[in-house]
Amino acid sequence: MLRKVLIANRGEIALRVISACKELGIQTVAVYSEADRNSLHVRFADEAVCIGPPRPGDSYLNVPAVISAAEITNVDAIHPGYGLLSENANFAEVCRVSNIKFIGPPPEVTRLMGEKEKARQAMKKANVPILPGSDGVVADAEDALKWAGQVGYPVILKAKAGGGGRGMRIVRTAEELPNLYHAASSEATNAFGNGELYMEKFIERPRHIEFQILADEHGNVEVLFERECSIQRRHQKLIEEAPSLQVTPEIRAHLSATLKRCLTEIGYQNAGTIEFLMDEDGSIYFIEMNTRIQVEHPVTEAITGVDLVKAQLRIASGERLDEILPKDIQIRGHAIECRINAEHPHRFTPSAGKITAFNVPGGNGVRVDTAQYAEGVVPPYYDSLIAKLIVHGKDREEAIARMERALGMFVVEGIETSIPLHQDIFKDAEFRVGDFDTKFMERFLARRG
Amino acid sequence: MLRKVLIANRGEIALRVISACKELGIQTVAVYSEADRNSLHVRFADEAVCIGPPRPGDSYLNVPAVISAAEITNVDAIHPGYGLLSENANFAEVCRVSNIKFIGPPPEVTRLMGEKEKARQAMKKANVPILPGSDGVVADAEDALKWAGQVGYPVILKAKAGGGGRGMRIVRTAEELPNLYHAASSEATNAFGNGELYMEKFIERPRHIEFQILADEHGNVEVLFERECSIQRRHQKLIEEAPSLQVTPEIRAHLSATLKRCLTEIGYQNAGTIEFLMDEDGSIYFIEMNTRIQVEHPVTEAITGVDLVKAQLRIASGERLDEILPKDIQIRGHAIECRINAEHPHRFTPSAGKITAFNVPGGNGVRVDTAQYAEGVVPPYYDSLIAKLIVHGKDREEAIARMERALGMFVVEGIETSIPLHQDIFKDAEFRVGDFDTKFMERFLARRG
Amino acid sequence: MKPDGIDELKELIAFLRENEIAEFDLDRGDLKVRLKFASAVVQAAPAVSSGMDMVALARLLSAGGGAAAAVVPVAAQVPAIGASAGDPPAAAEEVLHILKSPIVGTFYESPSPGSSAFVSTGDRIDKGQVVCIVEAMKLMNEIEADMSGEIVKRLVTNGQAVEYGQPLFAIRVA
Amino acid sequence: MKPDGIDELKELIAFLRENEIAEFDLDRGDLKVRLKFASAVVQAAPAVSSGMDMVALARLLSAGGGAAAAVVPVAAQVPAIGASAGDPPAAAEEVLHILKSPIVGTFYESPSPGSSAFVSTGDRIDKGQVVCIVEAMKLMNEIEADMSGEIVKRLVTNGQAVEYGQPLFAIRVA
Repeated sequence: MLRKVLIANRGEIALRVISACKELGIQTVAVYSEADRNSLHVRFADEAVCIGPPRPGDSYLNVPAVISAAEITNVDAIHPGYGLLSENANFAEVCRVSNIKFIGPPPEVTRLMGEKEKARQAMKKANVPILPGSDGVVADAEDALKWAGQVGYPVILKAKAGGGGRGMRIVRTAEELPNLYHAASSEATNAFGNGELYMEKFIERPRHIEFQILADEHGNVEVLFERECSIQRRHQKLIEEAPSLQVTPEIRAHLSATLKRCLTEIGYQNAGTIEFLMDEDGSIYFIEMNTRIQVEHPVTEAITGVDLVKAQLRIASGERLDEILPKDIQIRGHAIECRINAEHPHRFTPSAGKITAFNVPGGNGVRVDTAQYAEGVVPPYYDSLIAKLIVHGKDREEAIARMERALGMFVVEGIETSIPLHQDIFKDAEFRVGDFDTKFMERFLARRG
Repeated sequence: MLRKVLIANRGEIALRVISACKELGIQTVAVYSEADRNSLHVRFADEAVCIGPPRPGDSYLNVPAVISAAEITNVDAIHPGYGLLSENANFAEVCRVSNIKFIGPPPEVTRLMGEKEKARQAMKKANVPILPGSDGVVADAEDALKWAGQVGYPVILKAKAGGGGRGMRIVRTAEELPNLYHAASSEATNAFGNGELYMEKFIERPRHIEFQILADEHGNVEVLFERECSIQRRHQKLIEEAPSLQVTPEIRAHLSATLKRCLTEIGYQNAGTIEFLMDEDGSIYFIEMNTRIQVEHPVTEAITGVDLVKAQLRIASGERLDEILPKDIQIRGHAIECRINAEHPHRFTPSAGKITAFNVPGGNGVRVDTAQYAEGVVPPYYDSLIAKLIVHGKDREEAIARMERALGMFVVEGIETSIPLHQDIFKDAEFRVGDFDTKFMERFLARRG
Repeated sequence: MKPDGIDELKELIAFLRENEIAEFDLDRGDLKVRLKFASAVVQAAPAVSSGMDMVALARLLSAGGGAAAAVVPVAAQVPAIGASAGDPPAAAEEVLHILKSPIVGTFYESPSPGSSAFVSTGDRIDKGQVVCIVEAMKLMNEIEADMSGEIVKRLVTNGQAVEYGQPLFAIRVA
Repeated sequence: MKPDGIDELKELIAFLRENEIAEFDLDRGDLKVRLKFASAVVQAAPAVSSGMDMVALARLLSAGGGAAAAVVPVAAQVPAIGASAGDPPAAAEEVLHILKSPIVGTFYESPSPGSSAFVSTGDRIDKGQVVCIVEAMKLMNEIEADMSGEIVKRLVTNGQAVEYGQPLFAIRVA
C-alpha cells in the first residue's frame, strides 16, 4: 500500500481524498495557497505545505511548487483530485520523472483521451458507438442525401469554416434537404468565403449519460454502471443521479462489455468516466472520456457500495480489481447529488465571503461532502462548489423526498447559495417525472421566469 | 397516510422523526421546554408548542401538556421517540382516549412487556429461550445439584431475601456445589434472617444482543436481524454494531422464526427490540423487550436499507409490511454507531454549556444524527447524548477504519465530549478483534488506567 | 458602553458574577461581549439565565447609548412589553407585569360561550382573581391573577391556542 | 478603551482574572479580543491563548484607524518577529524586514556542500545580493535579498524544507 500521498487539490475533493487515505492508513500531505490557510483540508491532513499565493496559476496549478512540496515531504504518490492538474498529461509526466506515482492513468493515455478526434477514433475502433459524422465535407446535396439516408434523420449541416450558428441547418426529412443544403452553403459562402459543409447526426433531446470505470494496472477493467447528468446550466452539471431511468439493463450490459474491451485495449488505468449523449430512441454516442475521479462520483458509491477513491489508491498501490471489488456488484436503490454552489440562486453570480452559519443535514440516507464550516471563508479565487449533498433511497421517489427534506435542513448564512435553486428544481414536474435532457435548465429557467 | 404528527421528544430523535415525516409528506408539530426554545427540532418542525419549564417532569413528561399541545394543533398521531413517554402505557392509553394515534404498540402490549416476569412467561410460552432459573427456591444442596445438572454449569446461587451480593455464589462444577450452597445459605441467614436460595444459569461472558422487529396492524411481523450492544458502561450503551460477529446464520434464522411467531401471538404492533444475553457457547437468553424505536436503530437501517422510522409512520397509517418492506432483505456490509455524549471522556461527568465550534464529519459511509450546532447550547436538564455517529462499510474492518477517521474529523468545542473515549476504544485490541462482552468497559477502563 | 467603557464593563461583570451567571453573550450594535466564568466551566450545568433579573440587567445595559436589545442566552424570554432594554435608565419607565399561561391549551375569556368576559381592559383586579380559562384535555382551568393591578392589555384572542409561558395579560401593578 | 489602550487591555485582563473568567470575547467596532485563560481550560483544549504574543497583539490593536481586526485564529502563523501589520506607534519599536521564500523547496545556506555560507548574521547585504539557495525539482534557485540592510537572524536551518512564504531571514533595513 502507498505510504504517504500528497493531495494536489483543495476544497471538498481534497478532504474526500484525505478521508480515503486515513481509512487506508496512508499518511497525507495537503498543499494550500495563502487563501486556504484555514481550510479543513489543511487542518485534517497530517502535514501541509503552503505552495503559493491565492491565484491558482501561482499555487494549485504551479507544477514546480506542487512537485517540490511532494519532494520535501517525501511522498510516494500524488492524488490530483478533479480539475486543476488532474488531466494535465505533462504534470503526470513530471511526476513520473520525479519518481512520484501519479494516481491516474499513464500520461500517454491522458494525452490520447485529451485529443478529441484521436479519442473518437480509439473508441470507434473498439466498437464504442460515436456520434456519426460525414468524415470531412460532403461534395454536394446529392452526397448529403446519400449520407443522411445511411445514418437516418435528423441530421445537421455545418459550415466547415463556420461558427456561431451560421451555415448551420437541422434537416428532418429527405425532402427538405436539398433546399436547406443550398441555403446553408450560400450562407457559409457569404459569411466565411467558403461554402463547404460537413454533416453530423442530430440529437433532438440529448441526455448526458456517463459510465464509471475502474481499471487496475494488470489489465483488468470494471464498469460500475452509469450516471445521469443532464441537469446542466452552461455545461456545468447541477444535479446528477444513478442509475439513469433511461438506460435499460440491455443497454447497460452491452455498453459495459464494449467499454471493458475498449479500455483494456487502450491500456487504461485507475478511475475514469466515459461520457455519452443519449438519443430519445435509446441510441447512445460517445462524446469524451474524463481521465480522473468525477465530482459526482458519490452517486455511484451510494448505489454500488464501492468506495471509488479508496479503489483509486489501492489500484495505484498495485492491487488487482478482484482484490478491491466484491464479486458481484449490484445496483442498489437510487442516488441523487446536488452541487451546492456559492452563487446567487437566480442571478448565478458568485458569492464569496464569510459563512456565518453552516448546518449540514444528516440522518438516514444523507451524505454531505464539504470542506466548509461555520466561520469559514469562501475565497473568490476558485470554483464556487462549496458542498455536495448526496441522498440515497430505495427508489427515485424516496431519493427525491429525502433530497427535499435535506435541502430544507441545509442552513448556510453569510453567503448566497444555490440551495433555493435546487429546491425549485425538485418541485418541477418535468424533473420529478425524470424525462428530461440537457436543455432542461433552459426550459426550467424560462418557466420559473 | 397520517396527515400531521406531534413529536413528543427532543434532541436528535425528534429531528430524526421530523425528517421521516418530511420525507413522507406528513406535517410536524414539535413540543419543547423553555430550555429548548432555540433547538433544531423547533426550527425544522412545521409548528412548535412550548409545553413547560426546563425540567422534564414539567414539560416532556407532562402528559396533560403534551396531549393539550396535540389537541390545539389538531394532529392525528404522536410519535414518542425513545425514553420519556415512549414506554408509558398510561400515556398510550390517554392518547387512545383522546382519539390520537400513539405510534407504537397498544398499551396492553406495552404493559405486558413492562412487567419482567410476565414478559418472560410470554416469551417462554412461545419457545423463546429465557435465562433458566429454578422457579422458586431450591430445597437443599441435593435439589440444587439436580437442577444444576439439568441446565449445566456454571450456575449462580442467590439469596431469596437478598441483595448486594450477599448469599450469592457462582458454582462452576458439581463438586464444589455442596460447600458453596452451605456457605451461601448461612451467609444469607446471617444477613437477612432467611437462608433460602434460588438458582439461575450463570453467564460468564454475556454479550448483549438485540433483535429489531417490525409488526404491522394486520398480524404480520418481520425480524430485521440483530445488533451487538455489549460495549456499555453502567448499562449505558456506548457503541453498537450490526450484524453481530457471534450470531451465526443458523442462530439468526432460528431465532427470527421464533420471534416472528411469538410476537404475532402477542399481537405486537409497530417497531420493537428484543434484548438477549448471549453466552460464549452461542446460547442466547431473552432479557426484555423495548416497545419503541431504539437509539441505535441507524445501524440496522445501514445494513438493511430499511428506514425504520418511516416504517413506524407507515405502519401507524395502516399500511401492510409487504407494502413497506422489500421482498428479500439482506444484510449488506457492517455498521457501527458511537454515541457522542456531552461528558468528560475520562471522568464521565456531564458537560453542559455552549458549543462554540461544531464540525460534523461527512463523506462516504458516514451518517450523523444530531440536533446540535455551532453556537447551540447543551442544557443541563436532559440526557447527555448530543450526536450519533454511524458508519457503514463493506465489512467490520472498513467500518472501523471509517469510524476512526470520522471521529478524528468530528470537532466539538466549548464542551467536553466522549469523542476521545471512543477514539481510545477503537484503538483497543480487544475491541478490534470483536470478541468482547458486557464487561468490556470495565476491563478497558482498567487497562487505560 | 462608551469607547472608554472599561468601568462599565467591570460593573457588568460584577453584576453577572453576583447573579451567578456562568456564560454571557452580548451583541448590541457595534458591541459584542462574550464570557464564561471559570467556576462554571468546571462544574456541570451552567443554568444560564433562569432567575436572572432581566429588568436590572436591562437598566444596566441601557447605560450607554446602544440601540438594540440586550439579548442573552437561549431561554431568555424577554416579553415584548416591559423589558425596557435600551431606554433611559432613570425613573420614567413603566414596568408592566405579564401574566403568562401556566399550561398549554385553549384560551377563553369567559366562563361559557355567550357569557361576559372575566375581565376587560381597564379593570382593576386582585391577586387570586380568576381572569380567564385555559382548556386543556377537556378540563376548564381557571387562571388566577398573580398580582393585583390594572389590566392594560389582553394579549391573546378568545379561543386562541396558547403555549406554556405565553403572555396572556399585561397588568399595571398597583 | 482608546486606540492606544494597551494599559487598559492589561487592566481588563487582570480584572477578568480576578473575577475568575474562563473565556472572554469582545468585539467592538474595529476591536476584537478573544481569550481563554489557560487554567480554566481543563485540558486538551486548543490553547488559543497560550503563547499569545502580547506585544504583537498590542501592535495590532494599536494599528491606528485599524481596518481589520486582531484575531487569533486556530492556525495563526504570525511570525514572532516583524508582523509589521501596521506602522510603529511610538518610535522605540524596531521593525525588522522579513525575507520570505518565494518558492517551495529545500533551503541551503551555501552554493555547495562544504563551501561557506552566502551570508551570516551581522552581515551587511545589498538588495539583489544572493543570500541562499532554495532547491526545487533539482534546480538550485538563488534567492536574492529584496532589501538592503543587515542580517539580524536566519530563521531556518541548512537543509530544511521551506514552504511558500516561509520567513528565511530577518533584516534590519538600513
